[in-house]
Amino acid sequence: MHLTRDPIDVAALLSSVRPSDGGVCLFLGVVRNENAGRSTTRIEYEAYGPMAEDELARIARGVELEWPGVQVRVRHRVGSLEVGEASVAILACAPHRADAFAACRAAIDRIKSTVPIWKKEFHPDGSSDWVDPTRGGVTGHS
Amino acid sequence: MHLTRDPIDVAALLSSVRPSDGGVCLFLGVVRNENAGRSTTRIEYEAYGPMAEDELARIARGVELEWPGVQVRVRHRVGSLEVGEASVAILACAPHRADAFAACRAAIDRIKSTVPIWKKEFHPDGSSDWVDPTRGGVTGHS
Amino acid sequence: MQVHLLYFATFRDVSGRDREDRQVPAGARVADLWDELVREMPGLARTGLTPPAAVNREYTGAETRLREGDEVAFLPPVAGG
Amino acid sequence: MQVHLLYFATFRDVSGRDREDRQVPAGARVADLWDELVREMPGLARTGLTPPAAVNREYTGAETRLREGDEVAFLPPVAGG
Repeated sequence: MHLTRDPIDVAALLSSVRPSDGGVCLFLGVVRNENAGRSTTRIEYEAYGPMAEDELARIARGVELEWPGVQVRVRHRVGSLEVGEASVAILACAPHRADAFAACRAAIDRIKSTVPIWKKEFHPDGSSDWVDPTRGGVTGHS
Repeated sequence: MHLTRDPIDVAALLSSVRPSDGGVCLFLGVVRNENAGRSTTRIEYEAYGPMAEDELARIARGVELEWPGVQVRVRHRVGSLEVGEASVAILACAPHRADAFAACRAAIDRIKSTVPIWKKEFHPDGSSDWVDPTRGGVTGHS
Repeated sequence: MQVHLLYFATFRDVSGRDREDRQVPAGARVADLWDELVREMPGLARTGLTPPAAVNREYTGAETRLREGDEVAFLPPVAGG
Repeated sequence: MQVHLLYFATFRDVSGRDREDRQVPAGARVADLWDELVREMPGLARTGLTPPAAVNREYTGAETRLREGDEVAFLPPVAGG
């Protein structure tokens, strides 16, 4: 399972490093305290669960095929996250670091572009917005 | 202090993420079970301690200046490490992921090229070699 | 024939529902279903284009023909990560 | 004048020591000290070039003149990370 309501267990992810790995690249996407100039208090992540699971698995598998020898592990959080909490974690392990970096970067870029997950930012005044990356920020608040 | 004889505490490193950070890239260099076609049982890391400390601090500072807004943390292990143990950890945190990846990658590349640290690989037959990256592998065994 | 529609994020907010079963004419394409939804709920239309759609949990083109029992979701701009 | 020499990794193995105080002529350059070491311990020479050197814990050029009390280290190819 790639989606989780519980905090992402980074130590558990790191335990999947193999004896043949020399380079490990871990990316964490973290809830920031601001976006597009507005303060954020928390973010709610919503997923089309079964499809998001399939897409995350497909992306991990695709990156592993594209960078042979790399192992990719992905976790994405759903539910309400506070500032500082990790919403996504990608672990890419490889014999050498260049592949680990490239695979990790490709995985997060693809996750952001195709996995059916949405986020609603909450502001100090109680208002909230669905984030719309295609509009360079947020959509009308809901 | 950037050098440590004790295992690198990844959780402690991750605790330095700031509320303004949205992207966190952690690189771990890990002792592999082979190098240049020969099996490795363990590696001894030796440092010119005070100079290595200065160089690690200088590299972290330099990367932070080159990528404004990025925070870089570096730890390098010395002593005898088993396969699977992390010899180096770099944490790069930034508001956005592109800077986190770029800064992390630059830091590890620079560390490998200039910090006065050496490593001796031990093989199953008891022999050992100083690793010499300028010779594409190892020097004569010692 | 009947398909099962799912609504997420802004589309759920605009439609006021997260799922529904809906009758569509035999041979209807994904784009036809979208056009029908927009006629009912003009607030769904943001650009005039059919948004990315998934049928049975896979991305599919707007010209794809629907089949009885399909699970269909139109997807607002994704923002994972 | 006297400088304090440090040996690491292969250079320590070849020289059989990890440090020593050594007298050098006034005005001696880093390269002169290296040449003297190689005359005594030919096993140090791997390429004919002076290896990277640090004086007082900073990288320095082979033409740098040594001063009384300097801490000097010639550095085998580094392999950190």
